Amino acid sequence: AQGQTLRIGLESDPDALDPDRSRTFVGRIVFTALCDKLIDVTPDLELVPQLATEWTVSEDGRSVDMMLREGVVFHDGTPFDAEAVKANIERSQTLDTSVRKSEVSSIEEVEVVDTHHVRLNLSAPDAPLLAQLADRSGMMISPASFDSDVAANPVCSGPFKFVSRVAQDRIELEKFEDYWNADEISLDGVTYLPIPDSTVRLANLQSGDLDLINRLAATDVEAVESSDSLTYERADGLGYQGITFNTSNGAKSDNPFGQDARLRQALSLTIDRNAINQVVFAGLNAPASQFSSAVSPYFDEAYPVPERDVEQARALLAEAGYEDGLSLEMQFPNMPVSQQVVQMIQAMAAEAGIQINLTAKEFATMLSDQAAGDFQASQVGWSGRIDPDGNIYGFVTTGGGFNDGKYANEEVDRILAEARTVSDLEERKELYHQANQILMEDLPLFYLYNDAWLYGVSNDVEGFSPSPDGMIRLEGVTLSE
Amino acid sequence: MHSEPILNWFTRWGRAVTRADELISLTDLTIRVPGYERPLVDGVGLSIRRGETLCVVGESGCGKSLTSLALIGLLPPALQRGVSGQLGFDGDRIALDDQRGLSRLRGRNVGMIFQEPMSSLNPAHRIGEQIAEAWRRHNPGDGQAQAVEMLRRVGIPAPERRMRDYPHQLSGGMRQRVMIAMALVNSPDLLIADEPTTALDVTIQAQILELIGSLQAGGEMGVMLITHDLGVVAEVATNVAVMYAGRVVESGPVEAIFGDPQHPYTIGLMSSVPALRGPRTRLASVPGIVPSIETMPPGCRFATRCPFAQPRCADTPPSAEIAPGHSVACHFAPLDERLAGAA
Amino acid sequence: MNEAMIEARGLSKSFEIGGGFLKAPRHLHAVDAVDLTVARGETFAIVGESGCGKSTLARLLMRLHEPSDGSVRVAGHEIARISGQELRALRRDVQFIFQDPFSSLNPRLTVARLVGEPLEAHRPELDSAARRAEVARLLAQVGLRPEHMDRYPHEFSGGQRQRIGIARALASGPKLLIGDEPVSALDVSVQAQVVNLLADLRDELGLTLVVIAHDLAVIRQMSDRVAVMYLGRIVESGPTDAIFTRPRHPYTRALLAAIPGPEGGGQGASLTGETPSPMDPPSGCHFRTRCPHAAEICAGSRPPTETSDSGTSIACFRWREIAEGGDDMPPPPARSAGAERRFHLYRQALAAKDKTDKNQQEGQQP
Amino acid sequence: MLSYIARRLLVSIPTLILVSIFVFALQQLLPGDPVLALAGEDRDPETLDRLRELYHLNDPIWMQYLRWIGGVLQGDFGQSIRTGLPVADMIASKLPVTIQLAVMSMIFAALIGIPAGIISAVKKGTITDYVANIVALSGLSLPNFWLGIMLILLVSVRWQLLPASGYVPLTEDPLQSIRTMLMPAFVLGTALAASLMRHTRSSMLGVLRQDYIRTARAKGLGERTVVMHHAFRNALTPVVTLAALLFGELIAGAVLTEQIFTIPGFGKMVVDAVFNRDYAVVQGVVLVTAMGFILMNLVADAAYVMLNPRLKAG
Amino acid sequence: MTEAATHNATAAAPIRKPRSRVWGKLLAHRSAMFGAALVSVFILLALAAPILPLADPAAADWAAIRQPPSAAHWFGTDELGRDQLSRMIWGARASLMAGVVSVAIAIAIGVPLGVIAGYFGGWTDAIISRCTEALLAMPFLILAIALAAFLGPSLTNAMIAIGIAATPVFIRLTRGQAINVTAEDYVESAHAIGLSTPVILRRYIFPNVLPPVLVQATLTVASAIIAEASLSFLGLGQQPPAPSWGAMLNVAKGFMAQAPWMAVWPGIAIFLVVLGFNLLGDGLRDALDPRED
Ligand SMILES: Nc1ncnc2c1ncn2[C@@H]1O[C@H](COP(=O)(O)OP(=O)(O)OP(=O)(O)O)[C@@H](O)[C@H]1O
Ligand SMILES: Nc1ncnc2c1ncn2[C@@H]1O[C@H](COP(=O)(O)OP(=O)(O)OP(=O)(O)O)[C@@H](O)[C@H]1O
Ligand SMILES: [Mg+2]
Ligand SMILES: [Mg+2]
Ligand code: NI
Repeated sequence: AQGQTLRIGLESDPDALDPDRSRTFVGRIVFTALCDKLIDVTPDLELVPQLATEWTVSEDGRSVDMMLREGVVFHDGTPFDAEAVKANIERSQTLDTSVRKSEVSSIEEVEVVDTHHVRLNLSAPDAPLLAQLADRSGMMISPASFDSDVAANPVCSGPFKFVSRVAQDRIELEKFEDYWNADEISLDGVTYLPIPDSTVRLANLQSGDLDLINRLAATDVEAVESSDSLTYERADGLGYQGITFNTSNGAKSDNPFGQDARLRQALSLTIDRNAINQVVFAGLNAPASQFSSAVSPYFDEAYPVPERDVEQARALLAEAGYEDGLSLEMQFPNMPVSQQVVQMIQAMAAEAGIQINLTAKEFATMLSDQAAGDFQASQVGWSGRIDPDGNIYGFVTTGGGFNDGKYANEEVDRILAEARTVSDLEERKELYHQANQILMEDLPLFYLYNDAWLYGVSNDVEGFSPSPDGMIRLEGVTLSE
Repeated sequence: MHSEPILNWFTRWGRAVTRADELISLTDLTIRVPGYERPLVDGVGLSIRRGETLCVVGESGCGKSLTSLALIGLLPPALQRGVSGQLGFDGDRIALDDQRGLSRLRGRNVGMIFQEPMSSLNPAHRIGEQIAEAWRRHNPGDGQAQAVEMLRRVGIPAPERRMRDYPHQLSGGMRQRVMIAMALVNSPDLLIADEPTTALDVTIQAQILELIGSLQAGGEMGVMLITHDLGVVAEVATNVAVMYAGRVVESGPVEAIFGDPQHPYTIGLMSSVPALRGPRTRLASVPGIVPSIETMPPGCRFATRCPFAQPRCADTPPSAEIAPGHSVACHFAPLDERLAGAA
Repeated sequence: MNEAMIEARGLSKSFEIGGGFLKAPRHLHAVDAVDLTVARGETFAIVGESGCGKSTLARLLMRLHEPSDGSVRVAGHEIARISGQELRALRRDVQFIFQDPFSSLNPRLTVARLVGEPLEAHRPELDSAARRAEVARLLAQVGLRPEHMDRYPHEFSGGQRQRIGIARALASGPKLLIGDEPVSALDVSVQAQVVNLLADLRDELGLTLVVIAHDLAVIRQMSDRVAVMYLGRIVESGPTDAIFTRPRHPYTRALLAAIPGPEGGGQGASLTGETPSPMDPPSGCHFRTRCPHAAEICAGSRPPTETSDSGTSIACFRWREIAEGGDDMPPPPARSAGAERRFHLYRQALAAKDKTDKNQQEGQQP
Repeated sequence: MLSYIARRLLVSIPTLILVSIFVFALQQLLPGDPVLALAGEDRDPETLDRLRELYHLNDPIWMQYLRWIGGVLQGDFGQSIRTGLPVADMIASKLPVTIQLAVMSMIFAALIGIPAGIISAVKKGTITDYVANIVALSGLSLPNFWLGIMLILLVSVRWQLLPASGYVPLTEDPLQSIRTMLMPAFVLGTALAASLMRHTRSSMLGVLRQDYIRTARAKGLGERTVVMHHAFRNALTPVVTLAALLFGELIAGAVLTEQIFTIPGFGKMVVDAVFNRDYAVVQGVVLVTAMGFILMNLVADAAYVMLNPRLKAG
Repeated sequence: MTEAATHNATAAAPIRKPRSRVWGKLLAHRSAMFGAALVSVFILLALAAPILPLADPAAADWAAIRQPPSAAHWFGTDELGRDQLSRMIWGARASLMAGVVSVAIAIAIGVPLGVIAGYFGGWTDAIISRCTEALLAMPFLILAIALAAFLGPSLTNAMIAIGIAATPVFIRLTRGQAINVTAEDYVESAHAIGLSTPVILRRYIFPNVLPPVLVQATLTVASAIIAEASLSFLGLGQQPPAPSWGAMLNVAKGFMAQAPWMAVWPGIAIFLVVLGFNLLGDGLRDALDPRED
């Protein structure tokens, strides 16, 4: 099959196409084709070389040596070398509008050892750093383009180069002929089209206007399966949906659920996670019990998905002094899927005597209300990161960016901080399991399910395989007439 | 019959023409409104001869306009469905519910001028075009020349230039002249003028009436002039038809109507008009108001207001010809003899 | 006491037309330096073509418009700058009858309400029962029945509505009644009813009447004195009989001449041309563009008002010359004997019927 | 005429200033922190603070307003916080899309609404009239988004006749461009068609009652000439005026239609921006829309004057 | 008194009242009656919802989600297995309420402002008119979305938002009407007899500006119902588990292919009610228009 342009339907329009400024998940999908990173991730969540061919972390964890791939050029022809890496990391650290600063804050200095060898000198051991370098912090843009408006015309070194973007309509990329791994790429180009409505997205796939759609609705899988010209692809994801409680953020935390972990436990026990998965997601997601997805090496086997147990929930309520039941305010984003999920939870909790009052909130409002502590419980989600740190640290440590309930537990803070400095897998696992144990007891937030990544794919597309990180990798993907 | 000064008056206006050929005759025009027992216009008959002017007078709402509209088939649709009667035109007979037959007369044989000069011209078209269009409809050629000529005849200065004016650029009197030009561009046999001067000032009214008179003078055109101004009637009429509540109650030559009024309504109407000269006396009005269509008495429609009314007025009075051409629909006509005792 | 009821001096009103943002408005002098005196108890008429400023003048007299210039004294009080209590007092003493009986009554109020409103405003001491009684009295005064009180205006004929309007105007007990074409919208026969009613009321209540009309016959029937207006100015004024028998101003003459019918001037259209736009009237004498007697002098300045021997005031440079050449109006045509006899019969029958009706009515009422 | 337009433009300045104030008030009204909304999954507190500082979000609102309006006066509408692109560029790139949609909808609306209005006025009180009325009102009564999705499912998915969504610039491929716009324009147009039909009808009814129509008939003109030449000409004036004003409604209607058909126009941009609290974009779009609305009012008035000889001369 | 007077008084014309004439015209207006019938049916259903033998609109049955219409569920079930018929009828309450309440809000704010602007003119008018124009210049739905987002998603807030967004139209309409009415002779006559401004506003201006407002109101009810549906479609309207047609559509749009009945019923219901109000409004307009006969 000759190379052609692949049309991909995304669920929303990416924000700034500048790795240092990008904040959206869909943005990362586009970057996957546009910008190579120092490190890549396999479907098994192992870190593998991309622009860096090998790396070693020093014994004390305070420096990382990286050997760089030779013969790589940016889309504008600028060669990729150690200076470029240095420039990029410094840009991430210093650019006014950079949102990467905290991710690379541990790097004290980028030392150019020779043209294809850099050494990152760290202020302290930073285990998640490599994972960050496998994401936007590790994306390299041509230093020659720094002075221009990067978002308007990003110049990277990925398999495809930027052609044009019409906000809210399309992002067009074309094959980069001088790509170091050009053999793997057979498409001539790729176009991303943001189409928020999943029905319309699917309709476009069905009508042949798209070749591949991201975020196929679980309930639409049946339609795709029954079609002769379409298939669907699925990968277990790292992201989750859960319910977080306000334990000590302002006056609203002063409610039974905020103050008594037993009540949170009880609520969790009333929920039939499988039923939710079946009813709302046609059984395609994975019920969740903890911050690590089952596909992650850090998954804690000790905490399987809890079975629904209304009796026990009632017992816990009684123990906490609420045998006659009590009520809880819960906010959720005003999207149909969330709405279905919380309505099911509402019905299930009612059976145990917990009356949930639902408040839908428009997403932006919900975020700020949450940050301001204006909630008792909130239905929240997270798209998932490959490193466990990214999935838990900010959520439960004191002062963490996502810790809207202001849960504070010194022990947890200590363990998670320590886990950041340990590079050995088993050792880290142990630490995260320790933290998990405390969290499962305190339950400042509990988990409902892990999103599966669902894709609708035209039969013309071959070679596409989804990954748990939700990125659409185009190596080996072909498109026939 | 009457004193000299009035006669002088009546002969002032090209009345010498006495051609006897009847131009139109309307017989038994009846207009019914769905849902009402009594017709709105009841058995109206009129006739106009070439060169003559028939004035139709009566209170507001007595059916003058409806009569004229029925004549050319332009009643509102709701009323058009309830129309019956015959129109004799130049020898042809046309049923009044035959819209087609009537529409053939419009513009060519019958020209019409309406009361409101302000709203009767299309504001979006130039006046020259509006006149020319009337010509074009019935004749070959573009009608521009004819339009200019007509404007000149109705006394509009610089007609070539005025052709390009829009109606709003003209004063009321000028517009009424344009209306007349438009109605007469095809030299119709009959001109119907429905209160053509009510909206105008006296001085302008005089100009317009004079114009109509002069356009008619010496020609063969018949004019039907609707008005409720008895002064105007006296000034221009050859014949008069007095209408009350949808019926013609009295008709005849103008001399007869003014000199020898017979119907109590005609008398009441005339005595309601204040005099311009002579001693000022209290006005003798027509008491009461016109009954509405629902409460219309079955017999003489004027009975509810008539000071002479007697029980027999419950029957429809016959229209008696008490002098040649002078008909009155009253049980007591001729009035003097019948009521002499009562007085 | 024969003091003046109304005294207007140099009364003017100009409207701003069409102006707006960044565009100077044009001025329309609807009433232009009018002098006017109306004696107590008399009926004063204003006549003129449409748009000559009659209504504006009438409105100025009761402060429905603010004058641009000049002064008005009503019963000796300057009304230019009054407000509040005094304005209310003025509104009590001076009342207005509107031209159109159909549009001048709020369609949503009952007759009792409509006639009761001025009582509410000007005689707040009346309680509602007393007010109703008063309304009944007023209705009777204008020849309506008290039973009509709870009906709405649309349930009445034009003449009856005009009566409601008159009752309303009488409610506050005015001394001066201004009628802006009170009968123009009415049919001849109804017009006669209202003309008679106004005459009766004037006699019974001793009112001063200012009546505006464009029908000269009506004016003659009703008024003691007349003012003739042309483009915002009074061109001739004086005792009614004097004006009608011996008009002096060319415009008055033309007006009378233009009246159609045997009684009219009998000269048909003696004027040519149309009324100039009040927005830019001719210089000097406004009438000169249509005047058959216009001379050079007429374009120069506004003609002064001069008094004739018959007691009329004329604003014309050439009135003396014209009057010399002109005659009095022709004598009235006689009616035929037959017509005269019938009219007599009719009047008699009417009077007889009226009497029986009245007896019946009184018999019914306890 | 020119001075009239100039005057009208001057008069619209206070309106525009008010609009700009209202839009800004909106920013104050709307809950939710733009930076937080945009932070998405990178919510480092320090970064947030820095961004707030960067976008002057900590300044008093009047200072933000003055800064913004100062920029607007120089043609600088600021930068989208979300995409980092200049708002002026974003607006410039969406304008042709929305205009194309609006024009095509208007054409649909006029093609359906005006003839239907004329027919139902002429046939007033007949079955034709009732049917025309009900059909026209159907367009108004069906929610746009519902009709839109139904059409996509039928026309694009079932019959595969037209593209389900998206946009192709007219300059790139005119045919395809029109094809993609056909359904959304139809959906939007049907709603407007009802308005146009109703107004055409009542305007025609009003005109048909006029004295000059009776005059035209009295001249002996045929019914066709009377209706088209005399009545419609005059009835058109208010309809044209209305049509111009409907463009305003169109933009509002476009909000959902663009959302459904994923057309990158104003409507979609502004809704997304509201939800993302991308104020610079909201402000820019609403201001430009308001200008468009005012311009359309002006066009409507001008059309009114042009079609009205009475006013044209004066 | 005069002869004329007494006779006249006896013969008061038995003209029918305009109000009854309006009623008569309305009753004779076929499409208006059709519209009224549509609206009444839905209003009755909405009112009768509690006493009708309906399933609990919130009772989910997870074993029977998205079932097509059947004997058990005439209109099928929704994404959580709730009875669609029951939700439709209960949802009518929210949708009709949204229409009526938001219009009531718009009238309550718009009419007094419009009357004031139209009657007093000058600066008052200039200020009110400029603001109205500015609000009108902002797209209705955008305004409603922003307001709804500001107030937070709920039916009440959606009604408030729609009401406020619809207000400028009423201000404008009332203002124009008030200017006309102020120029009426009977208002001048009220001045002439010396009535005070509040009395004139209350008795003269206000009642006479109402008829066109009434017509506009019915038409706006129609748009408001659509607007509520649109806001619900964007998730800013009625909140779960309570049903409203718009909210039902919002969910249903995700299942247009698998469970089209979920979208069809509320779509048709909205269509019928809105059509009903539109027809009614048009009929009212015709009936109130004295020129139409
Ligand atoms: N379409 C209609 N339906 C019912 N009645 C009507 C209709 N048109 C007119 N009428 C009635 O018919 C009667 C006669 O009306 P017409 O217009 O002929 O009166 P007119 O004598 O010309 O009065 P005017 O002097 O006021 O013009 C009036 O009472 C009027 O109310
Ligand atoms: N409120 C106003 N604003 C602007 N011009 C006005 C106003 N009122 C009257 N005019 C103008 O002033 C002039 C005199 O008007 P007015 O109403 O006093 O005339 P009139 O003699 O009463 O006429 P008619 O016999 O038609 O009632 C007219 O040209 C009129 O157009
Ligand atoms: Mg008539
Ligand atoms: Mg007047
Ligand atoms: Ni008497």
